Amino acid sequence: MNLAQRFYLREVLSGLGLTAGHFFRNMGRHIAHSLGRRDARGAVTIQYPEERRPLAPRLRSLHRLVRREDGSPRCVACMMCETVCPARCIYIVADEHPNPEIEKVPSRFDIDLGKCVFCGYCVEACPEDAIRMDTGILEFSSFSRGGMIYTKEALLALEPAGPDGRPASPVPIPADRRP
Amino acid sequence: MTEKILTRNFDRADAHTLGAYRETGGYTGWEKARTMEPAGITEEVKKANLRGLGGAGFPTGMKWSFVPKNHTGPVYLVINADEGEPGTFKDRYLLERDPHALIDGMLIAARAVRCEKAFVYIRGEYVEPYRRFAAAVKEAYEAGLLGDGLDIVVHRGAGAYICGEETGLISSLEGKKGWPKVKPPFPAIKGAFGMPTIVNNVETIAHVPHIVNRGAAWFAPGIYEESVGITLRQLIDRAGGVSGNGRLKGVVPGGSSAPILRADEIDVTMDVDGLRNAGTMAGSAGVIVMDETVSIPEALMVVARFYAHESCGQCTPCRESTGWIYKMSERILSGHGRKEDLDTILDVAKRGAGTTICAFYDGAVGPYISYIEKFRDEFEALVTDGAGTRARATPAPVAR
Amino acid sequence: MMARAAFLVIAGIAVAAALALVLRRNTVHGALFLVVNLGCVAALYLMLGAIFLAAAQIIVYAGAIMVLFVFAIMVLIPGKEETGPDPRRTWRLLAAPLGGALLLELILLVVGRTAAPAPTGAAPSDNVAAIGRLLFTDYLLPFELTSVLLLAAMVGVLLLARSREGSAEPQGAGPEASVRGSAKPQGSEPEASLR
Amino acid sequence: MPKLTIDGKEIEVAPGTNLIEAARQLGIEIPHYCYHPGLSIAGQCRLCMVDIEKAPRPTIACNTQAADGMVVATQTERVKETQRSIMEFHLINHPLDCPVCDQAGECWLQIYYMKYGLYDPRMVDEKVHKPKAVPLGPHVMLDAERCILCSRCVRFCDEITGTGELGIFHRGDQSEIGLFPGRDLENKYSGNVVDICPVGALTDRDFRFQVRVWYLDTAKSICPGCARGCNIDVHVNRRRPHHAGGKRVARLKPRFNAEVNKWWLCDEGRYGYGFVDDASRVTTPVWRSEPVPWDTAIAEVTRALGRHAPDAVGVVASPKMPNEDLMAVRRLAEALGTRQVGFKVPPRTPGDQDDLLIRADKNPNTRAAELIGLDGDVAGILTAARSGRIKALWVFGHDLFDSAWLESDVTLALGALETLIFTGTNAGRTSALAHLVLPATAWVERDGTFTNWEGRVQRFRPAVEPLGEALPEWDIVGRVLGMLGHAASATRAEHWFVDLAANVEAFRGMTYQSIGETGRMTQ
Amino acid sequence: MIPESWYLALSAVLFTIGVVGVVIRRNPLVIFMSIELALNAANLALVAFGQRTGSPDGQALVFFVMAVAAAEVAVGLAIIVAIFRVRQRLSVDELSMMRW
Amino acid sequence: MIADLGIAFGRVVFVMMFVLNLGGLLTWVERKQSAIMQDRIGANRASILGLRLFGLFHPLADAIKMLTKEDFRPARADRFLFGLAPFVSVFFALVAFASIPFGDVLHVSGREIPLQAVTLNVGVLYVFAMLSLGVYGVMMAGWSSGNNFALLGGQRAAALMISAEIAIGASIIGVIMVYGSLDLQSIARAQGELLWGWIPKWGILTQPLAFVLFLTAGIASTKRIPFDTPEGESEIIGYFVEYSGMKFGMFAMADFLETVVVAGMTTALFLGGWQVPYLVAAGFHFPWGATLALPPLVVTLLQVGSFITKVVVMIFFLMLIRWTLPRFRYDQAMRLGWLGLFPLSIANIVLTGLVLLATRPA
Repeated sequence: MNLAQRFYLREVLSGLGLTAGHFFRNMGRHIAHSLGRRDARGAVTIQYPEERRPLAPRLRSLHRLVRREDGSPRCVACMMCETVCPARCIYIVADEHPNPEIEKVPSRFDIDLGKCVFCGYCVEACPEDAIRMDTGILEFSSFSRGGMIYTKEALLALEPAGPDGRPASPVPIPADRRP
Repeated sequence: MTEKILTRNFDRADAHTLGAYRETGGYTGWEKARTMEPAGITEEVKKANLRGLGGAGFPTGMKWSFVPKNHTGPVYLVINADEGEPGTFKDRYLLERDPHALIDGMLIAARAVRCEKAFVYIRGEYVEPYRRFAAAVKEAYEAGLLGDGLDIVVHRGAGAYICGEETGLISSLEGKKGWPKVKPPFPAIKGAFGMPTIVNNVETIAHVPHIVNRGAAWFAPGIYEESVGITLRQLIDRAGGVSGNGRLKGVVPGGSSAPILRADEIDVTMDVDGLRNAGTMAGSAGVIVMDETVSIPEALMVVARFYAHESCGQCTPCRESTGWIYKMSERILSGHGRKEDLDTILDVAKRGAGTTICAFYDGAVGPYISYIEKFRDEFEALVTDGAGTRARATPAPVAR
Repeated sequence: MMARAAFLVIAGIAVAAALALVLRRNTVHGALFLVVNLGCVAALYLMLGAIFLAAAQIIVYAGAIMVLFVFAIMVLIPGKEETGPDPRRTWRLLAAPLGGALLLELILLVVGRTAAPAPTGAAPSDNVAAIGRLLFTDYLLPFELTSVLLLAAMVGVLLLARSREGSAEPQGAGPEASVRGSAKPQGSEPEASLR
Repeated sequence: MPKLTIDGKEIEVAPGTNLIEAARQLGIEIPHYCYHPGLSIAGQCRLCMVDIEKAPRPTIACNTQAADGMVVATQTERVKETQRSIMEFHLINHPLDCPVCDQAGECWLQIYYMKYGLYDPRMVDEKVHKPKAVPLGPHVMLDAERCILCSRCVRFCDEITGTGELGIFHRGDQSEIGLFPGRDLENKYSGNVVDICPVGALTDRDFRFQVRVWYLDTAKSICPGCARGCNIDVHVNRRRPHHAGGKRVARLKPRFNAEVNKWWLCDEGRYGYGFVDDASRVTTPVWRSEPVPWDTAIAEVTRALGRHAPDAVGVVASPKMPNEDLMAVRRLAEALGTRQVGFKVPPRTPGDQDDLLIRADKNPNTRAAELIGLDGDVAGILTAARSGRIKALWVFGHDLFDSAWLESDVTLALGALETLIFTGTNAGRTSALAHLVLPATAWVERDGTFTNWEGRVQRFRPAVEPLGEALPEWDIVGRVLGMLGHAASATRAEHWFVDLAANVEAFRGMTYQSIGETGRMTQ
Repeated sequence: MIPESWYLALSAVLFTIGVVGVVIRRNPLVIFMSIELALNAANLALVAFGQRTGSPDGQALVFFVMAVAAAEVAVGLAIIVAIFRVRQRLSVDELSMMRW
Repeated sequence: MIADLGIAFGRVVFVMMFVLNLGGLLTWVERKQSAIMQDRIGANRASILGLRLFGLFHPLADAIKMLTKEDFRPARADRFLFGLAPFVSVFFALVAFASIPFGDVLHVSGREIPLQAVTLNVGVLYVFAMLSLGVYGVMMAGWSSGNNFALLGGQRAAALMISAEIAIGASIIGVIMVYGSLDLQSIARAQGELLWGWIPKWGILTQPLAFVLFLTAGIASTKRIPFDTPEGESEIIGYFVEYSGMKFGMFAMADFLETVVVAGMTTALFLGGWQVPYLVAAGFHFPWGATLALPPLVVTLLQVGSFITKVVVMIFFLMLIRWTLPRFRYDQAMRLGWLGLFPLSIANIVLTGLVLLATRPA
């Protein structure tokens, strides 16, 4: 580098020019927007809770347990998901089913979302297509660890997201936040 | 025209009685055998090269000689009258028309193997043969032929094809499930009730008195009811030609297990070698003739159903592939076949062959393969045409 | 009156800060008290009309010298204060009467001269220009000597602060050099990246 | 001694050895389902095909006896192709429900499919349907669809127990295992059919759905159920504590020992581990109904034992205690100087016995207690206690009420004591009366040795961590000995065994190493 | 107007404190700072005297004092740091040797 | 007397309010400007009664948050200095603005009111002195936290500020030489002169090199990006790691105030201070001869407006730099200060002296 280059002044100025250009262009759009030009948008930001981006169909959101026609879980408590889960956040307890054609059922199926890493392995591993991560629900939080544990009943009550990716069932309220 | 040996009395209405049998030279063989050493009898039968006529064609004399010489316990003679092969009725005629010929042969055979108790295992469906034979045994007891040195127990089967297999028959005789036994040990060493046991076909034993009577030299190959030099076509013609529409489609020359012959292949002699050269076998020599109205896929399905039903279920290859092939053949017939099914049947059939305890499956393989290989166009028409002759309302169920 | 009151307040703070410097064990606190003291002296300079000196006092003393001190103290692990037994405690205690005597002597000296002539006039209003003119005329030689002294000091400090094993390591000059001297010498990567 | 070659390696085997066993001795695996060394040969699965030189086609190895000069190949293309075909036949009607099958993970269909199958499935037709989830007896559940009709279970019931409850019914691909009419699979060894079932057709009703087998850890152990000392594997679940209701010991499986139990284990032993995770377990030292730290408890024991004349102190050891602990008790008795030591408590009902495994003596270590010299008169001790001649009594393991003695006698005897110390795994009526209750580890929580009825010393190993603060008895006794002023150097059970081997003639020369996996006979 | 004697008195007090500090403290840094304190007191006196005479000479002198003090501090601190690096302790009583 | 005091008080209050409010507003400006530069929207959620006002309430919300947060003090901290440090920082940043003039003299009812918080004939030195004392706040904070990382951060900050101030001082000297005064007011006035009759004699034109050097060093002394190695908020850990609540806020505040001071100093020294081109006391006096008479009050308002505008533009520029350039490594910053800015400043002085000598009217 020659001496002039080592001063960086030109590069610094061109950098400043770039950012300043962005600033003034966006500022102009903001002003135009506030003056009534609705199509002028100075920012690419989404106003999250009010505006939502469409979710990708493959997005992994809150789990749900798929139901049979009679409403019972499709899950046969084979423990594949529990075994494959790298976070060990799935807790299944198996029980005998009165119908000998159905080998077993989960008497308990808890997911500790406080531990879950949303890898989707459970969905991959499930031989019965009994667990899916397609609810579109992304907001679940709790004030306690216990509140992050979702039970079989809660997971069974969830519906898949609509075609636009919006949740079709209400966001489950953790136990410790119920009135 | 050759001399009739076994069927010589069939025309007499009272052929099944002791009197009639004696009249035609009955029990002279036995009389002669009583004077012979047991080993001598065996030697004679060996020399005569009497082959088992149940289908496998094992030399009878050799079988007898397998009985351990130093054995001290009882030795059993079991007569296999469980004639289950579809299309075969030869033993039935013997039992019905000439039961004393069997008893005569049994007496000689028992002497040869030093047996004091013999069993006759009669197919459960053979009601009249059983009655006739049981009556003959009673006559023989009354005449003093039996009871003195040999007892005969007549046992009725319960309708299982596999009990025609000698070890399956022994199992059944022992009161067990009619499952063939693993060999070794062979029955001649350790058979029924753990004792040396000789199992022979009815027809085989019925030959024995004649061999003893006339000597081994007389019983040379070629002395049969009909000359074995006759071709299959001549045989069919003599039997009155092809029934139905009269146009021949195929012939199964030796019971259902024998591979089928197409109409253009029937100019073969009916001897063992001739049939073997034609790719089939003499088997029990019951000939099944099919005219052109017969659908070979349907025939295969019927045969497959028979084998699937009759497999004892002991060996895995037989148990599973007979059922599988039946399902496939039925599916093909119903118009839901897939192109690869034909090759799958051929492959499955070939793979299972020779891996089982008994020869049942090997027998089943013959029709499986030959039907498809020789009439493949018929099968392919069903497969490619989709809905064939008997369209099924619901699609074939597939694997869960 | 207000001026006297202001003087008394400032002088009180100055003395208190000076005492705190000497008596407090915590060196960092001491240094900061010295800064307070210096600030007070600068305020007194202001009252005396020496505006330039006041600014210089703050910039040089408080802003540079004392920063250096504080820097050094902080780098030298402030936990290591004067601890442990003091074998010369009695000797040191002698300082109190001695100091008292010195103070007495000085006060006497000052009081003895109170009869001196009154101030001849107010301080020059723009004393910055006056001092500047003085420095570059009458005191030009000392001024230049001072700069030589400073240069010598700078060279000396660089020599002292340079790490022993590092032979020709280029180091930044100035106060930070004495601090960084305790740290590992700068590698040559930054230079390389600048080229 | 026939000498044969298998896969190029020569071996000499005993006459009558079949090819599977001969190959096994060479470390060559020949896959099989129906063959079991403890049962007769059925030759049904047809999987154990090998190529024998000069034979026209592959032959089953299980029914072929090794003959001199035989040349056997297990890896020829023909054999592999045949094995692949047989695997396909085995699986065409087998339900693909591995995820819900309890056998998954230890299923020979899975294992052999991966090793010898790996074909492209061609079966598209409906599989054969058979009864599912049929209880065969108190311990065994049948899923006939999964059955591959190897007939091992049938042969077991025919040949080993001689009870013959099971048979194979129907024929062809409709064949299925079943009970003979009016029978239940309730012989004393019914659990073994689950072990020998190579697939998931017969499952253990006790273990079903409790834990997936891949969560289990295994430790070699000895069944404490009777004096036979059957070799077992203890399967414990330490990775998924929420499974099986928190039970740590998931099941016991027999471990082959030709000299003791062969491949088998009786149901009483197999299902007798329930006390390990029972709610009645004692988990912390209790002194006068208050949980106390071990140091306090040991100090109290020492004080209670030390303040009486030697013969005013009684010790009732237990034949359920391992050798090491019995040796420690002997040392304790010597240290106390008491002669009031015994271990035999007559059971309320005499135990049953048969010719196969089950022994009438339901204690695993009676023989050792006799050899170590603890065989005193327990009834006499109780009498002495009742009359006040014994002030302090230390009872190990026994619930004295669960005996042939009159309950009133026991109550009076124990009630007359100044101090009753109970050491054991589970609480009972004796521990309820005890002033000090010291929790002992169950046998699966520690290591040690048992001496079976014929004098075979066998080693068992820890499978799980001790529950709560429980300690092995040797440690408890050792601590007390330490407090009494004796050098307490034992920090492992093995140290006590060294003491035992050095000082008890019958055990002379034994070490844990020399005991090995199959045990060693006492002299 | 404040009598300059006040300044001188303050200067005297500060100077005394500085001197006492030099004597009683062991930490070379504190001693150093005490010296600065004394220098400052002297400066104050100089300015006060300069005020009295009305000439800026006193201030010029103070300026030089400051410069010298800066140089002194820089060198002195460097020496102290160098010593500390070797000794890991700071006490003038232990610095009786000429080399380290 | 009372009136004088009142006027003096008013001047001080005006400057303080100006600087403080601007500093507070800067937290909003920083967020909003960066957001707009980066195609974002920026803080806009805080609302009062649904009124959001482009996020203008966020500084308020911040203040409330910081005041109500736990004021945590580490166990090993030096209690006194830990509490004092943020105040020292804010104080010196705040008082530095005192001598910067924001207008010419205002004549009100016969009085001459200098539009400057404090009239000081060494104004430049004063600002310089105050900035150099700001180091103490940083060092005290770093040392008193009882945390080695904080101490190291403090050391970094002090070293950086010192090296920056050396460069600041040296670069200002050129300006002082050109305008011949240490008084910021007279420097500002002198910049109203016209070069060759039509070019305003602003510092940026007479001392372009000094302008660049001063601006660079000024940014460095505020410890903001690209010279934020002392703080390195998210990754390096600075001298105020241990601070929370309002004390933390005061350090941030000091940074913003210093930004305002640097902008003010740049304006006063290089951008003509309160000067409006061609505006003299009587009104506009354009070089081509046209004039526009204006009442004195309007002139003063124009001057004050000009000053404020220039400061705001400078702040915008400083923010622009802050959101554009990447951070210097610590050694790079030091190297820049000592081997770049300082020698160049000296060169600038020499050059200026030579030019002045050459152009001195004989």
